[in-house]
Amino acid sequence: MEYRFKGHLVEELYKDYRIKEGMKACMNCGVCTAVCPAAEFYKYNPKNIVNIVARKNEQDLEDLLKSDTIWYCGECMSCVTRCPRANAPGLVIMALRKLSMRSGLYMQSEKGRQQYVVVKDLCSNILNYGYCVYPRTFDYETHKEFGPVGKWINDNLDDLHARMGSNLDGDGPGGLRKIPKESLDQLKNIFDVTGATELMEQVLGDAHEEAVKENLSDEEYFMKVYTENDWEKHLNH
Amino acid sequence: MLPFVLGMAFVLTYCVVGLLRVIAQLPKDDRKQFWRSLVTPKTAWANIRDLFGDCLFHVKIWKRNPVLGYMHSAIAFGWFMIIVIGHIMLFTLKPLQNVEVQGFEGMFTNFYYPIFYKFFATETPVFAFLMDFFLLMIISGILIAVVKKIYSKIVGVKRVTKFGLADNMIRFALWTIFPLRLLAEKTNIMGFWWAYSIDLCIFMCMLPFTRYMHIPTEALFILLRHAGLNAREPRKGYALAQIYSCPSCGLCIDACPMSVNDKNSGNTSAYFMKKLRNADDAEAKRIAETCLMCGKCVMVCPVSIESCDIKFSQRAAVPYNINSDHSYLDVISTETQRSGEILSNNNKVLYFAGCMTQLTPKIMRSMKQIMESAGENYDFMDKDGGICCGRPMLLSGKTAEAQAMIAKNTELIKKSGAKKLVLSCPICYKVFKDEYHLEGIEIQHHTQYIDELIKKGKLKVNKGEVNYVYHDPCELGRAFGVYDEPREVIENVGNLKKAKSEKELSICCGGSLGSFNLTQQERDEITENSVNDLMFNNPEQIVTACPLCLKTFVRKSPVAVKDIAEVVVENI
Amino acid sequence: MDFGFCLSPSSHVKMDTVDLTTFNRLKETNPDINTCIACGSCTATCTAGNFTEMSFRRILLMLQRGKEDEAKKMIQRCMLCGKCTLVCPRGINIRKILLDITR
Amino acid sequence: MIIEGKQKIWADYQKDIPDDHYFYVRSCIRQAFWPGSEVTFLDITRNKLGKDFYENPYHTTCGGIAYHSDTIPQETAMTIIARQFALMKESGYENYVCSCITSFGCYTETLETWHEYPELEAKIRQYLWDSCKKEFAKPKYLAHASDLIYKFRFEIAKQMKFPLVNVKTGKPLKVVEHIGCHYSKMFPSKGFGGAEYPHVLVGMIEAWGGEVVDYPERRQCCGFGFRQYFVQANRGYSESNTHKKFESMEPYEPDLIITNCPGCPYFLDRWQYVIAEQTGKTYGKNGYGIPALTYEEVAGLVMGYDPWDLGLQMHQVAIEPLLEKMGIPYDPKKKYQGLNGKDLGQPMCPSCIKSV
Amino acid sequence: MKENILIIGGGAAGMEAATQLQKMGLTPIIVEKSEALGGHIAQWDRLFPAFHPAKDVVDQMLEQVKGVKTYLNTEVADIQRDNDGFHAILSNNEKIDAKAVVLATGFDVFKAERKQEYGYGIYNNVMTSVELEKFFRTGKDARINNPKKIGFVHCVGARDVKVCNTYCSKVCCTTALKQACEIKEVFPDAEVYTFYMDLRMFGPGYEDLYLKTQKDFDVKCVRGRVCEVSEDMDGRLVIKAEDTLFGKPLKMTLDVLVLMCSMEKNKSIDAIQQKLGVANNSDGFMQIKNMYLGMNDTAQDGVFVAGACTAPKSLPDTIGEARSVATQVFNYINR
Repeated sequence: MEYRFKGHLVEELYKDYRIKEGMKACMNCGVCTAVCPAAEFYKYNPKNIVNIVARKNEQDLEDLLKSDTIWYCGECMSCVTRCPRANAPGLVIMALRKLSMRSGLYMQSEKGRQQYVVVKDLCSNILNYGYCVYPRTFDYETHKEFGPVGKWINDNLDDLHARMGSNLDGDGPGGLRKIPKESLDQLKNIFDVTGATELMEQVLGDAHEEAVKENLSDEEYFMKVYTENDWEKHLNH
Repeated sequence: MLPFVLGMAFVLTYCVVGLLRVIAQLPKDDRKQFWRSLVTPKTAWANIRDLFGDCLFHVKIWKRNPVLGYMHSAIAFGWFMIIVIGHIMLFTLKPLQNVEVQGFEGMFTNFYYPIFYKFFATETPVFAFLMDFFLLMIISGILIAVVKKIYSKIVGVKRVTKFGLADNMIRFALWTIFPLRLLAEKTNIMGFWWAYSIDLCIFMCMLPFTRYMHIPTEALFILLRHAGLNAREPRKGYALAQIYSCPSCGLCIDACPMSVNDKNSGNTSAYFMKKLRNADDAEAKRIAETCLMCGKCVMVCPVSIESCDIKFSQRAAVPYNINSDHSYLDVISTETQRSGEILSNNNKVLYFAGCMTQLTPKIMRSMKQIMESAGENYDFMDKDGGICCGRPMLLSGKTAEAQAMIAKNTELIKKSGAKKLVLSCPICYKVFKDEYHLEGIEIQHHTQYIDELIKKGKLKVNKGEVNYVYHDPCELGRAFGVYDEPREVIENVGNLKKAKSEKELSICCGGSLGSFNLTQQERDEITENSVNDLMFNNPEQIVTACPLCLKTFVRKSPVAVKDIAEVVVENI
Repeated sequence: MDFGFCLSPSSHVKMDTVDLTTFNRLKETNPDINTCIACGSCTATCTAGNFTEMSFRRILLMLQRGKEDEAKKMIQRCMLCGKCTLVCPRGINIRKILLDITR
Repeated sequence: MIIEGKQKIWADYQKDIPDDHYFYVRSCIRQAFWPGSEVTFLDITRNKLGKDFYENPYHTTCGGIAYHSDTIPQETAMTIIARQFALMKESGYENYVCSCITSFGCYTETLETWHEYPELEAKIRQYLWDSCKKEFAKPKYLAHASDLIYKFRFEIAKQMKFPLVNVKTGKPLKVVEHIGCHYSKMFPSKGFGGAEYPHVLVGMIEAWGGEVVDYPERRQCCGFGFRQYFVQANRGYSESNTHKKFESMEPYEPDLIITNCPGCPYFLDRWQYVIAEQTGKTYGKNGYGIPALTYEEVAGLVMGYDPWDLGLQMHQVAIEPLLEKMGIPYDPKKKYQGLNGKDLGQPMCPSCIKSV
Repeated sequence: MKENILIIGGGAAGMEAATQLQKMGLTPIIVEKSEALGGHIAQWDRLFPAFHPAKDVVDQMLEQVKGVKTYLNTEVADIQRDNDGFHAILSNNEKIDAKAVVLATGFDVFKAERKQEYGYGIYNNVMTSVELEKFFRTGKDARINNPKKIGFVHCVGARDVKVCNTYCSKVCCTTALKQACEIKEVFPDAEVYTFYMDLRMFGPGYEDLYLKTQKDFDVKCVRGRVCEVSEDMDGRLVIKAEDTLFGKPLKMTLDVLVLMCSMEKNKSIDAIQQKLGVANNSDGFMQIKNMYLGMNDTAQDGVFVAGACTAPKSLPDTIGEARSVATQVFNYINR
């Protein structure tokens, strides 16, 4: 897939405040990698990412944005604490991910394509309910780790939240209350004004296009991306 | 007479068994080739020539060192003549003197009669003179040997082989045979005759277990060698014949560049052969892997033992736990053709710089300039790094692995459509010449190529004032006898001074890929020695024709070291 | 129950349990092996490295970090051309070590 | 372990926050998974301690989870935050407290970034005006809800009924503290005790009679990893991180894990179940797990709240062994009941880890 | 002509400057706040690169400085300047008039507890390089109990924005390797690791020391900064770092961890320094006039500096500077 972004990737990346904040000079000491949970369980090394970004080479950056690599980070920000040069590899990753999505390059990696799942779930939750996480959208079948208790909670959602004192879908204050329409409208406006809507629509559009190409329905494509896992390839032996 | 007969019987049996064993161990094809060579007139003549020339007259030692040559041929030829004359006397005088014995006993007496001739009969004066003459000749040889043993430098030998007890004993036995015979003949005292006979017995019984086994084996070895065989296993067949043919004379010790450090003179071929003979596998392996493979020991060997080949087979005999995997080479050509800009058909000359030349880019640059000045239609095969020629792999005894590279390079070269392949590295040159099958493509080392360009008038050079000395790279000089072309090239561009040791006697630079074990310090010692040898006539620059020699000499040379191509470029 | 995922192995080099048998064996015959300063000259000049990941510096590290299998796999790429030995600033006899690893 | 060394650091990292009059914002995850915790927090602060914690019904998510899942741009997240600040201003508050650690990290990051790049603040101000016609004021004080429980820990201790002590042995319970990564890892000075030896939970444990367990992987992330959990294919990462922590804490035989991030107790709880299902291993005694509770739940327990009012039945790891150790009375029948004793049935029993 | 020169600090720089000034016919006066001359170097056991006993050097310097008027346990409490020169009041209320002042106040060792993730002062078996040196001198340290695995962490408090020290402390690399060899001499069976980022072997014989460390002492140098230390059940230390040359995170358990603490400017002189009008540079050390030709000069005439008060320095550097400051002072007095 050719990518939609026509500008200069390096230049664009360096406009991001998270690069300004998180990208000073690296001395390759490796503390970020040593503490990084993703470096332990994925083929991932934050130090290398910082080095590629610091190199400001268009081709290297493009390769990076196309790769699975930038999607391994869990954004725990442990790296930020210890860097002796006050870099923030975690923030650098966030800027890279944004550019990868904007440019469309994220569609070229397995882990990048997963953004469809995350965008679809989280953005619709925010816009529909005003929350990132909303319990009525929980599906036990795709979240077996909820465990028997989680399934029981799902099955008795209204009763349990009433029991616990939540104001589930109610008016006024309280946990899980219904967010008033004007607030939801404001969130939608914020999305429109700040570029979130555009980004979301791009991701949903890319996914739809890909689904059509693969002869899948959007739902089938969603499940494919949600479960597809070339496990060995991502490990860091 | 009994001791002699026993000894003789033993040694003959041993030799026959040994002969059969060697022949049995030969691979089937080799054996066939051997039989055929015996009846082929050309090889048969060579056999006869060398049997006399080498075994009796030791022509090669004569060439190397006349004193030693005399010593060896005096003993060998003298003894041979005594035996021959003894037999002539037997057949000419026996009937006259009525000492005929019939039947089985007769055969037996014919056998020992000549050896103890004087004990049984008297000679005619002519024969007596001849016998005494050769006996004295032998004794003169032995005298030299004794002197050499006591003080080797008198006869021009710095280092001699150090022997064990058995070798020393048999040597003493050999030395005493002829004085005893002389004494016995002149005094005719029974005791001396017995001593003579027992001495002969001792000599012959010990023979198979000592270096003197080379006396009978060498004859077989000459035959095998002329059959054109190669050693394929370090301890069997042809190699076995060579092992037993090594007289441990020690000529290779002084020749070996490693001997510059006394500690390393134990790593020379004489000892290698000895370790093989004594089945000391660990040491044989170590020495084989320490050797620089410069081939000088082969060059000086009076018996022409191909010790480098045996070392090769020794290296190949070491088992590897990891097999090489060069499958990535396949991808290279088909996908990227990284190893060169593959040529269109009208290009005639393909230049392969090789790995080592990649480390000396000025050679590459010079070659480019030379080819351009000569208006050659050329191209580089490995401008951005190529595939190794395979020689180092071969040197490590990994023949099959080397073939992977050879095949890939062959494919690339053939695809190029070039008519000529020029190499600036003798290491590559050696393997391209020996192992590659590039029919229709002329393979030249750049010394030959430049020489040809100058001779054809394509390349115009000026004669400068600089005094050069030329170092012969082992894999160009000794391996292929390319001695004259580089010298002619240099004489075209400057003055050529002589080194102390030249051509086939040139001393390895010390950098050879042949050795695995030598430390940098040990290599440096060799290099220093080699540089000193080159500096004999105070040249202003050292010229070589091998990137590895160049890199090696630069470390230790007091004057500039250059590749022949650079020197030529400086004088275009 | 199939959850659709499972535990991933840790990539940490666990120095407490790393097996150094091969490295120590090599060290006995090649004491120079300790003196590598990881300058990368061997890797930069490597003929096989031009086409593959081959890097002697990394092979040494692999052996010290318990990745002997990886090291042996990488060695398969080597063409034994010896350039690495020539360029090593510490004079390590690399070709010898490479051969020693293979047997 | 030299405790004086830690005490010195704790003394150095004390942040100045008021103890009253807060604009309270909820956590998406906490209200969804641990609804009893926020209820308990407000009950303790408002009713037991008599403080003013105001909740504005118009506040929404801060967008932090979406931001850290890289689904919305930084500007979007900042504008949502600016809107929350505007609501605070409109409600007449200056002190801002959030229930979520991801939110706390986002608020801190936003304020620090604005401080560094005022032009970005101006841009966000414009975005907020364009989208919501609102104007915001930055809070005077920013706190996480656990900061306040930390601050009130001694007052809570005064009302304590069940200290963190094993009633059978009389020995303090061994408690593992787990700090949410975004609490102080990005800005160490913003957390009580800093980034390396945070005191926020340790202070509670000590004040309530427990013994703190410091184990090698203490500082490690629970493994949430945002997109690493939301996509099923990535969950092995999340599970592996929790697994690493439990392997490291196991030899210390902790009785309880206390957390200040809403997500961590969920993962530390549920991954124990998954690990048990997949490997057969459990980390508590007798086939039980180690309960991973929120600080509100622990505060509620020590103050004598009914475990089922706190919502401890919503944990997969059985809580009963802990209640028994602490001597807290409970009615097993009520565990799975709704309002007014409504029978809600019972969860299935997992095949490995004990649930009752 | 006898002129008083006030030298603040009786370490290597102060002692050597005094010795030279006295030879030049001037009257140096040393004011030393501690109870003995010698400074940090007197606490050291052996010196890199050749393992020379520090005591030898200190004793020689003490011998040479014998005739110099010295105040021990004394600080400069106040100092004024007028046209006659400097007038100092010492903490013992004595007054000293001097024509010139030499600041030779040296350095403080970085407080290792500031680098919290290394757990100095929290985990029992974490110690500093200074404490290890003391162990070499006295043979006593409760933390060192026949250790099997020992680690050294370079750049503790140096090259680190997080502790506000961005400079390299110069001598720690060489010291670490020296100490690694020494600990290996004491415990030959122990495994010794150093965690470095760059090994800055800048002086004569230092690279040889590095080679020796690798070859003869089998010290394992790992390139990577230790990122965190924690304690396990047995009180051993679990450290994490990235083996950056290998590109993988690395974890190991150690019995003792030694922190190579950097040099920071000795801040006890700050008040006097301010009175003299000598500023600090961005690293917090005293500002010199010129890095190449004015390394002993400050912005103030008559106020000179020598040794580690202007930057981290090795002993030979310091002695060289002490000698050069003497020349500068001499020229100043005879201007």
